[in-house]
Amino acid sequence: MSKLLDLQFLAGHAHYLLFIVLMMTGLFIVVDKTNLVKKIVGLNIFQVSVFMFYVSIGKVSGGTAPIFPMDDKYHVDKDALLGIAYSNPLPHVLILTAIVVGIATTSLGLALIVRIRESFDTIDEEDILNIEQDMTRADNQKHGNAMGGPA
Amino acid sequence: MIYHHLILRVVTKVLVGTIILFALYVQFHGDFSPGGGFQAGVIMAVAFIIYGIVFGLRNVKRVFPEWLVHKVLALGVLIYAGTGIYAMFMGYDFLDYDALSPAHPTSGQHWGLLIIEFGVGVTVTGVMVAIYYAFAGRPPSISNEDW
Amino acid sequence: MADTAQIVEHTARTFRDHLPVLQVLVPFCTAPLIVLLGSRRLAWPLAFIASAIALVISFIMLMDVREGGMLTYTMGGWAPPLGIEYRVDAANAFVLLLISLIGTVVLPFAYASFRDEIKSRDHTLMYACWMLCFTGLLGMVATGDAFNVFVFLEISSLSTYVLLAMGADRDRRALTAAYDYLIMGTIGATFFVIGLGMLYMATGTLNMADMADRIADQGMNRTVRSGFAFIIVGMGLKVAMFPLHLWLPKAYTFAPSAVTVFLSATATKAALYVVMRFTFSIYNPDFAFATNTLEIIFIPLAVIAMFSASFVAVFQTNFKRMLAYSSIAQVGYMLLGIALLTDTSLTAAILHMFNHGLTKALLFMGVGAYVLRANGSFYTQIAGLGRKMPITTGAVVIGGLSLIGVPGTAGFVSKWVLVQAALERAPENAMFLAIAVAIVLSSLLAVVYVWRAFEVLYLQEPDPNSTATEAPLMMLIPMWILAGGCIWFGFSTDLLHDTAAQAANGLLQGTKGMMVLTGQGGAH
Amino acid sequence: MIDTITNIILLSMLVITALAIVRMERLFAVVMLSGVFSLLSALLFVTLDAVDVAFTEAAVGAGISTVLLLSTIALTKPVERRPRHTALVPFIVVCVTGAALVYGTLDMPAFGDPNAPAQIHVGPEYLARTPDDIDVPNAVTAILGSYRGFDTLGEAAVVFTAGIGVLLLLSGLRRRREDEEEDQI
Repeated sequence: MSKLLDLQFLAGHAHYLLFIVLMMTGLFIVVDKTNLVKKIVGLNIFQVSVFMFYVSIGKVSGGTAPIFPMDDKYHVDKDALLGIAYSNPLPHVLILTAIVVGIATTSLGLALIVRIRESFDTIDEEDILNIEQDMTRADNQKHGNAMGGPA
Repeated sequence: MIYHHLILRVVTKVLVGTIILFALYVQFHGDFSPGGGFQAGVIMAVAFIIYGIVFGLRNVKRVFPEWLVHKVLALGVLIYAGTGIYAMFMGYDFLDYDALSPAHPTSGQHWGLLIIEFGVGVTVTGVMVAIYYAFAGRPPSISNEDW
Repeated sequence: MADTAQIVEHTARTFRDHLPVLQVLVPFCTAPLIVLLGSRRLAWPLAFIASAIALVISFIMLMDVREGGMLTYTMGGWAPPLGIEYRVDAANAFVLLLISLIGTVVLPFAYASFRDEIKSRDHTLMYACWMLCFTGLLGMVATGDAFNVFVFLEISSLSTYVLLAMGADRDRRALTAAYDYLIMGTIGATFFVIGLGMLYMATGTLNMADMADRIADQGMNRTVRSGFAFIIVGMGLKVAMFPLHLWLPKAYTFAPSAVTVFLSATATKAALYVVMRFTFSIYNPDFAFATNTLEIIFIPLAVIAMFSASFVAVFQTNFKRMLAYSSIAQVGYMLLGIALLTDTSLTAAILHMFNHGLTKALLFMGVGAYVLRANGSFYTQIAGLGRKMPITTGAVVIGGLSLIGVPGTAGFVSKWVLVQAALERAPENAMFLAIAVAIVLSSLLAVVYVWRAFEVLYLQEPDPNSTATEAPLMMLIPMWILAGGCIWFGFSTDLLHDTAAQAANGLLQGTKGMMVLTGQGGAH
Repeated sequence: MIDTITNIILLSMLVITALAIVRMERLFAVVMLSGVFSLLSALLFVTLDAVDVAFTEAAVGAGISTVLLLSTIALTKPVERRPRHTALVPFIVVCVTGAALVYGTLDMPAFGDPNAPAQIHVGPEYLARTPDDIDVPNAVTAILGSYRGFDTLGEAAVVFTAGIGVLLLLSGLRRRREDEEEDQI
């Protein structure tokens, strides 16, 4: 733990620590808030900060975006290529996939929220829990006496 | 409702064309500049969504009918997988674009990238427009005032 | 155009070489095809043919790798560290066979069950979503690339959330169950991505074999350890490991019956396979770190799961919810098999995955038949159905006996091997003897809740105005296929046991097994 | 030097936006702030040399997800109720996860370190081989489409699954004949 205190380590890892703060804010919103739409927004923040963490892995200080110079015949100009330092393109590819997965999950979550509001008439988790407890209590009354009393 | 949004209607008429043009640019310049199938698909869908918001769902459904959206949705994925299967029939590995022009492997790669980016763009456009139709089709529960 | 057109001499790939990718590709292309055609009549046949083809392919692949070989397939023709690679050895061929077998057998049942529970307007999309879930599970298990596991995990998870939510036509609580599973599943998948990011940061590669060897050289630094922890927690959510299982009872109870049948037998098994693959093939267990942590964390969790879930299952009034809780307990057995870290214990875990898959699919199919005929699965609704639906209940009895682990059924074989594994390590310290006793004791709990169901089905008077008649043939045939499977694998155990043993030592070889065999694999 | 300053500014604005989202009650403001959060992250991606990702994050994160969130709020209730439970347990869960993450960062290579494992092993091979194998200026598209093309196929399937899922949940599959009948009435 003493590593956390020396300045040189902090300078190099400040970005990661800030990304972790963002991730934890997103996770807190998801875990703490009871409004269903707010949870989806929290999930978005959690995922976007994970993407930032990923992309910061590939960053090379002094490197530029991994797009090569073009010659007039629209091919890669191989000799102009040598002098330039590039950032690592692999995390970018992974994050393009992850962003799309994020938007897919968001749209499904929101579609579920619309259906939940239409059948439960509320999008607050605590109200939904009460409604569901009443439903299970009603089930137990109706079906509980199969084996000597309800669960 | 349509008649007193005059400014919006005029601006949208101008905007929709350029948005679609920009989407096609992003689609087919994915190899040279940042961009590609996903961004192009989203931007193309945004063009339809803006038109739908301003001119109403019925008009945009006359332009891009719902059953066509659901066909386009499935077509893009099949275009992508079809390129891979074509490579398999030519004796190469799945998704090996050298198969598209065995004589010049790099031009095969160019063709491959172009086709799969197009497939992805088609699917993403279809999905985003289908999702917008699904959400816009439901009756809103709150009036415009109390946002 | 390119000046030096270097025509690379290319060895054409034969059909047999394409098998690993065809396993995932056939169901993959069926889903958009079903949506493209959009016809309700064609959806089910297409889905069934695709599952049958996938089953045949997985059987052929299993026969190829039974002797310890390994099929490799490079996507796009790029060599592993650069491109994505499929790597099929005995372990994942076995799980692929289980998933395809359950997928194919359950589809006829799904046809009859969907007609009763789902509006006919949605049937086309339901089968498309079913095929996507099937593809996601197959892709998750077959791949040899770490990030590819995440992509196909998401495909199967997203389609699972939708399939669960379609139970809302019968009970609106399916929507909240699907929503809760979506939130927990997405947090789990994001933990998996964080763990993967840390692994990528420490090793620089995404190919599992390459990653395994670089971890073996570098040894365990703190980033690799916390990456391992995040991956286990992320996949633990999908496996419904003890503290992370809260989504499972609601999800399985309110989902359409056919969906519960398919998910209960395959989804947790695929996630469990990924846990095994990461624990044994990437984090080689003979590292000091991996050994004691697995024992300290997994064993208590598994034992608690076995007892608490079985205990709660005893008091349920709904047959379907009782089976859901028993699934959590059975996952505890499999985790125990992993945590004991010996060859026989891993064989027991893999065997139990297969046997439990058959048993649980059979039991949930019985529930589906009761829901079809008695419009519910509460004990009061299915009271006395043993007399009205003798053939269905006969199959359910065989499933129940296999769930308990009565000798002569498949369930007994895997529990017996698990007890043997625990006793093998008993001389080390008394804890393992206690574990062996715990396994037997929790099986007694299983006797209680299974017997309670039998007692309701047979010894209670059916309410007079119930119109329950025998389940349709489309439901009976799959049920009796699986019931026959439970019995057959209960007696002739060598086929399954040898394959599971081969899979176990393939996994336990850890990193050395991965890179060394690359040469022998596919025809390069 | 200018890079680190812009990074620090962007990151602090991101943290402020995230904390504001935690505090906000009105959902409309929360959705707008989440759009702001996505755009700020797109800016940060540009400074981290991930131009493709910035483009996608801006188009998808700020664009489509805001539209979807707003249309969901139009179909649901706009104001959030204050949760009755205390925020202690979630806070503990978050702190434990945060501690595990910080424990993970102890052995991580420094930010932007050119000889980190990720920058030595597979990354440079992609950069070296793309001009010869695929000869496409945008290396990210080359890797996305060809080297790791199967990932992108899976990604297209994820989008396809989301599309089918929303159709199943909300509107159902439209077929040509049904549309004609619908237009007649």
